[in-house]
Amino acid sequence: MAHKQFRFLGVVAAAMVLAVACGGTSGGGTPTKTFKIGLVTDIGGLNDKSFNHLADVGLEKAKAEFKIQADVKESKSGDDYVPNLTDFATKSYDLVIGVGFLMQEAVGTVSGTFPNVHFSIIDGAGTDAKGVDLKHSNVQSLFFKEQDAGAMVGVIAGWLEKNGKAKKNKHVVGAVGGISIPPVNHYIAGYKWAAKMEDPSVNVLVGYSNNFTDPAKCKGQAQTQIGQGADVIFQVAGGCGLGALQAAGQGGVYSVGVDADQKDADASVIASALKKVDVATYTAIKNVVNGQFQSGALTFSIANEGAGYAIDNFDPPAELKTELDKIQAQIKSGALTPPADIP
Amino acid sequence: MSDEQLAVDMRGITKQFPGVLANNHVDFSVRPGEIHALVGENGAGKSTLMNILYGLFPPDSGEIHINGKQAHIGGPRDAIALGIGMVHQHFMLIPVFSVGENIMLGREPVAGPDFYDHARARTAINELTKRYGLALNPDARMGDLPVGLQQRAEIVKVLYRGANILILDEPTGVLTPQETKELFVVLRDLVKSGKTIIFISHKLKEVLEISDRITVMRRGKVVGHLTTKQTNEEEIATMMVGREVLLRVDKKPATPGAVVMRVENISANTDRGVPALKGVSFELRQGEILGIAGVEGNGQSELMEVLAGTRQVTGGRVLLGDRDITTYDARTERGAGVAFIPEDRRGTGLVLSFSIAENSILGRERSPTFSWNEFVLKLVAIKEWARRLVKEFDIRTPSIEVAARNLSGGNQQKVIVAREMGSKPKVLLAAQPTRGVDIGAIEFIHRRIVQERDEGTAVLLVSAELDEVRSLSDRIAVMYEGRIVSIEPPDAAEERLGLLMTGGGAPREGAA
Amino acid sequence: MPPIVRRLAGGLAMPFGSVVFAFVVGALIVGVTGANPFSAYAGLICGGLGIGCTQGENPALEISNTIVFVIPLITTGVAVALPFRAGLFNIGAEGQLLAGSMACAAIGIKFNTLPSPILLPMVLLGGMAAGAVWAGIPGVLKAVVGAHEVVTTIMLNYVAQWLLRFLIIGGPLQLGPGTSKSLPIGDGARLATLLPADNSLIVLGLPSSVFRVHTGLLIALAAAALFAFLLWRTSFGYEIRAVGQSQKAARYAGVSVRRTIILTMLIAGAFSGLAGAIQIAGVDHNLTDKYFSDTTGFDAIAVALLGLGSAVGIVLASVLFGALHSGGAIMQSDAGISSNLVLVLQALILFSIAANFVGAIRRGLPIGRKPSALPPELPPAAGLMSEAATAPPETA
Amino acid sequence: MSGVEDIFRLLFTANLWQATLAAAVLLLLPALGGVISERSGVVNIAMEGMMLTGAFFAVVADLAWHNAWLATGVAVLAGALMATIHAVVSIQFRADQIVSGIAINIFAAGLTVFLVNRIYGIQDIGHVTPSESLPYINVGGLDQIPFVGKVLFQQNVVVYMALVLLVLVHVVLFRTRLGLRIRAVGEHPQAADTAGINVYLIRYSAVITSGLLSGLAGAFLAIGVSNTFVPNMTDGRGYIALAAMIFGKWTPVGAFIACVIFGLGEAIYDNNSIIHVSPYLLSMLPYILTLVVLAGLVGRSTPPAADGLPYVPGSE
Repeated sequence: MAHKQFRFLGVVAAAMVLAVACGGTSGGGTPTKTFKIGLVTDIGGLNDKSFNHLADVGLEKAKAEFKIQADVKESKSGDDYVPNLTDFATKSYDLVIGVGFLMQEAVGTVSGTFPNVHFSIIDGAGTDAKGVDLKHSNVQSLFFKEQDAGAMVGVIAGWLEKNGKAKKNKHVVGAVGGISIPPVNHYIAGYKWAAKMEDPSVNVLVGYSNNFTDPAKCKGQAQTQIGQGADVIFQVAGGCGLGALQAAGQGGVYSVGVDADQKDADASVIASALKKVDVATYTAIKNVVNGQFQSGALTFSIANEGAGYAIDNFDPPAELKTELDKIQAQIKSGALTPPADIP
Repeated sequence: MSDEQLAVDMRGITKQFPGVLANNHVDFSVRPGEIHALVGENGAGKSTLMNILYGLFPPDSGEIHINGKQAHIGGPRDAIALGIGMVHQHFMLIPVFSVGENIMLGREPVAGPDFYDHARARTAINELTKRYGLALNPDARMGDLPVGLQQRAEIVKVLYRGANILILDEPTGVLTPQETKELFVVLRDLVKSGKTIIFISHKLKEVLEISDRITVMRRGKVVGHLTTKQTNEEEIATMMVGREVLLRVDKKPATPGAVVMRVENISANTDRGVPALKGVSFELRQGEILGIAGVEGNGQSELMEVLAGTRQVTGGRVLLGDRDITTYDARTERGAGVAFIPEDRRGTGLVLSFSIAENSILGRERSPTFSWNEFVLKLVAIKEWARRLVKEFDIRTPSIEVAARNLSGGNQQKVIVAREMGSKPKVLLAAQPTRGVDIGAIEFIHRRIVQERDEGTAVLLVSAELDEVRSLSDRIAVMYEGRIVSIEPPDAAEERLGLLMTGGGAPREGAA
Repeated sequence: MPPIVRRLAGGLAMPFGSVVFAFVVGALIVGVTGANPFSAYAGLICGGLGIGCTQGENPALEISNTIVFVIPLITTGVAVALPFRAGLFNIGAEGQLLAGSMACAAIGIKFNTLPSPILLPMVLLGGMAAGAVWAGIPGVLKAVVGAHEVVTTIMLNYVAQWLLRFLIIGGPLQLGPGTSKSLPIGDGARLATLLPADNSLIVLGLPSSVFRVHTGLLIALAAAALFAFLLWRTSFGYEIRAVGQSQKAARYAGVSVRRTIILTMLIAGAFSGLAGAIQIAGVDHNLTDKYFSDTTGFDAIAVALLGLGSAVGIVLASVLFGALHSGGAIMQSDAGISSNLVLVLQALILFSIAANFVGAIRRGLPIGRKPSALPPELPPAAGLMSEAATAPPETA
Repeated sequence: MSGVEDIFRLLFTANLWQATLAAAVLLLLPALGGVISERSGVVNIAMEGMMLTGAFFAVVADLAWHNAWLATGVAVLAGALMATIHAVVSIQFRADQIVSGIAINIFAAGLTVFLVNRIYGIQDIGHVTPSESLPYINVGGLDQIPFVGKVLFQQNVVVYMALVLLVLVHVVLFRTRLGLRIRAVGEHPQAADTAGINVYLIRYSAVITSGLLSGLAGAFLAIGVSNTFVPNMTDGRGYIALAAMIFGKWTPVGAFIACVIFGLGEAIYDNNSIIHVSPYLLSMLPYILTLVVLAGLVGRSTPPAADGLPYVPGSE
């Protein structure tokens, strides 16, 4: 599909951009100008304990390092996306960042109106109403291969099951999703794929809480999966998923965090699948400050360390470490490609 | 006058409500062990004065002495502590609670930490009811009791709180004559056992029968202190109204014409589904006033509602001329020429927040006179109509835009009367047309009813005031327990009517 | 003072006072948490009304954005105010709006090839019908068994929410796997914007396509006018008000209370449904997940109350709430104050109106030109115990 | 049809009922609050906001003082404070109680997030350590009883508290002097007033109690179940509790049964990783059930006679 093709192009573009960035980071002339950067969250808001928050973290980091004016608008409802993006655009911001794939259409519209303003969108592209990328030359998509991150934690889960190192070892692991939408399913796809690869007998339970904000809902999902024998629970539900981590801790099984390093959320968190939205945001800003804005897709994956994993409250056996390094290298090299859709 | 002798001594009580000076330097005193009647028209300030005594409102000025000591009554709790008890006109009873719970409320016997003690409650009530001869079942559900027993429960409630001074606000308004008699027996017994009773009423006969002394109020002021034995109905009435009252309505003999409305053996239920009408039949002729006498609650209200189209029949039929209008609703009834003055002026006759103009078309808003295609209102026509009614019926108001709420009771009633008569009906149903309005308005409304009759309208009148029925009617139908027990001539003796109303006496021929 | 001025002043005092109260308390909250309330409000006013902007905002754009928010508020405000007049509390405007947007999208997608003169009325009427059904259920339940409309409408709000999710996530209207929105509606189902959606046409210094004000504005204003006409100039409006003020008196006058309740709710639902349809036809052009978080129907309650249930009041209150909504984002980016402050202000306005409102009624003060916005006899909640709760007895 | 079979099998698992009870308690506490408030004659749809406020302040306090009980106390007080606003506005100022309730809910949603922003900024509000959260307690001995042990005796401490409160509220409402007075005030405030009962005091206490209970539910949600605060984390529970209260005909036991039914729906829904029931239909179920009850198809639900009516002393 066109989508996949586009993805591929994105990877190439990203590699190029990074190559350039690595080549001469500070060679961008004399940045005496104060750059104006606007960030528009989706309805999750800054305290979503997920990607909106991480985008803000990246913005703050950039603010500390560059001479920029960083302004944030939280969208209270979907009706706010267009006016919020437009406001920054009319005020000639140097970069307007939209967070989340819910904003795709809005970014598509506003970027068309303001061809001279640079836009970045996290987890999406500037699309028309049918979800087709308009490929505006002033829009940069910041994509993530969540499946890469999902695969790495999937390796951990599968390896533990295969080697009898988990808590129950019934060859059952679980994933608790928020809503069945692409960013969520990419994670789960990689997770399931890798767990099966490590332990072909593993049963991967996938449930959806239909919610991103209520931890109790995800806790219930996780408890059910634990009741079904799952002893590694992967949360892919933002703030709601924090409940799943709690369920694991309480149920005496392992859990895996998502997006950010969720080590502190619960002692049961053995690892986190990282989607470095903060790095992506920071990178996008840095590129603009350095006069290196480039349209098209910038994809963050294991290959460019924009996605990955963290080992948290857990001391992995050497064998597992070896396995992780091996798989990571294979994904990096392209020898292994975690699927984007749940197998 | 020495203070020690007085059970209640209220001095210079003034209470101002928005727009009304309800009590204007009122002095009111009651001797211990007497039954003291407080009389006056509605709105004279009786209830306000008693509510102040019971602590429901603070007075703006004035002082209260109870048993010779100055008292500050900040709320009912204080009043109860001072031995004052009040039986309200609208009972303060909770239908879903038991009799016992209702009586105990506020002074509940407690076992353990805070448990309501049913056993002790029962004992206490039984003791009280025995002492005062007021039989009551403490375990019955209050809502299931007849009104008379509910009132009894109210009295027991007050006695249970140790009241020595009992205030009874219009206690007989809801009672049958039999129940009233029983109440009076109870009151006399209470006085014998040392209680003091304040009896609020505007029924002068009862006041003369039961009280020892009388205080008369008019427009927020006390206008007279009387000793019952030394006065009579006329004197009190004149004091109440401030002028001499025409007790008779001036009217020519009726000239009845053709039968307009024929009611054939109708039956209907109350809201609760209990039979209220058990086969009522009569005929109503052009140019006559048929009065319906009866103790309230014997089916009169339901009869009027059936005829007005707001209550369904369970049997029988109603004919207007040749048309069967049994199943007509209120709107079609009106369209057919049946006008209705409902008994509850504020509740059903008017929309209080509507202006006079708006109220003047209530029920006729879809008539061609007031709207195009039954939909778009003819505002100009409505205003003209309202102005005409205001003039013709002498409604005292600064403008037709004034909300009905802001009119006096009499003027409110006139708005209804004007609206209903103004449509030139064939049949006029008048339920309690003068209840609670001032004497001036009563006279006016009586005159207009007679005038309607003289213009050929058939009038059906229901009133709880036997005097009103007797003075207006050309024929009197007496209702008892959902039946018309007799149709009497207008000059039938009051005693005979009273007997018929309470289920005694033999019907005259022609009654159903 | 001439009476008309006095009445006008009396009518404005309460809503104006409520807004002032909210802003004062809001300023305290902002101040206590260590931020500058003045810069917060400056941002709010700039973003809402385009006045006093300091960061290069285009006033016309801010006004335009506010108007886009105002449009559905007016229509849903009417949908709340009309039942208020009948003594009914429609908390379900949100659910009815969702029903309208779902129907509009469904029709606009299904018949996307039809030309505008046919399709546009179809989607708008379809939305109205769906909203009417959604409000009709509580209407019928209230009229027939006395079920309290506050509770039933709240329940139906949730049912609509879940139905929406069903439709666009995995359901029949889903755009494609993994999306949470529908296909776009046909071009013929769209409401035109007042200015052409043209990126190259520069109006007031900006491409004209940023001015998103659409013809739905005219429909909304027409709805407000229709509401006023219906209420004050027709026998049906008279009956609605009679039922709202005194069900008994209305019944004695021959007004069918049941019929009036049901019809009132149907009409109110149609207004809400229209608001949903207008949003789809005029702004979004497809059904998206943004409706999961829509609060227009709840804001409408505040709008109806603040507007004292009158058409002009509703329009003015809608402008205020639209401006608050629109201004919140500017406040956040200009002054760094969380736009959640707007919710706090809205709540404070509500407290203040509610408290003053009934207080004023109880004290018997006339409010505004007409007797009162809410039935002064009983607050709407009193329906919990009113005669209607036990199903009004009615003659055939 | 295997979905139906699966659900049937599920009904015999202790896990399901354990989850049901936990979910039910999150609804039961606000529902009990609602029962008390409305029995005293004050309509309360503000449980959602009180609960959310409680949740927020529980986390703030626990993060500050590292003591779950102290934090619970703060949450309960925060809920009560919101309830006090509702009480003042609707009792003292005789505001429309529904409008006031809506305002509380909006106020809580806005204020909590506003404060998170102001207090924690970019750090965001953190996580509560499980050892400093409200503990899950297995009741020694009893928790080993097959089935019942798991369902009833392996729960969070708040679940036990809630069950005790359920009994307490029932006994207080229907067996004590205080309960008689609360009900009297809700049925006929004039009668209560003339009997010397302080109507305002009772109503204030009842509304504030509903805030205490909702605040406790918020604490349970935040520092018992979730160990953090997420904006709008109550997710409509206050409204479902309202439905449960009506479903239960304004009685504590009835409300509890309704909460269990709703909790069961939630628990069954939680199994969507193993059985494939339509999540949307299941989520609609509590609301549709409540509509059915309100439609009188499952017996009438009649509120206290004076529910929602402000009391004006001396009025009739």
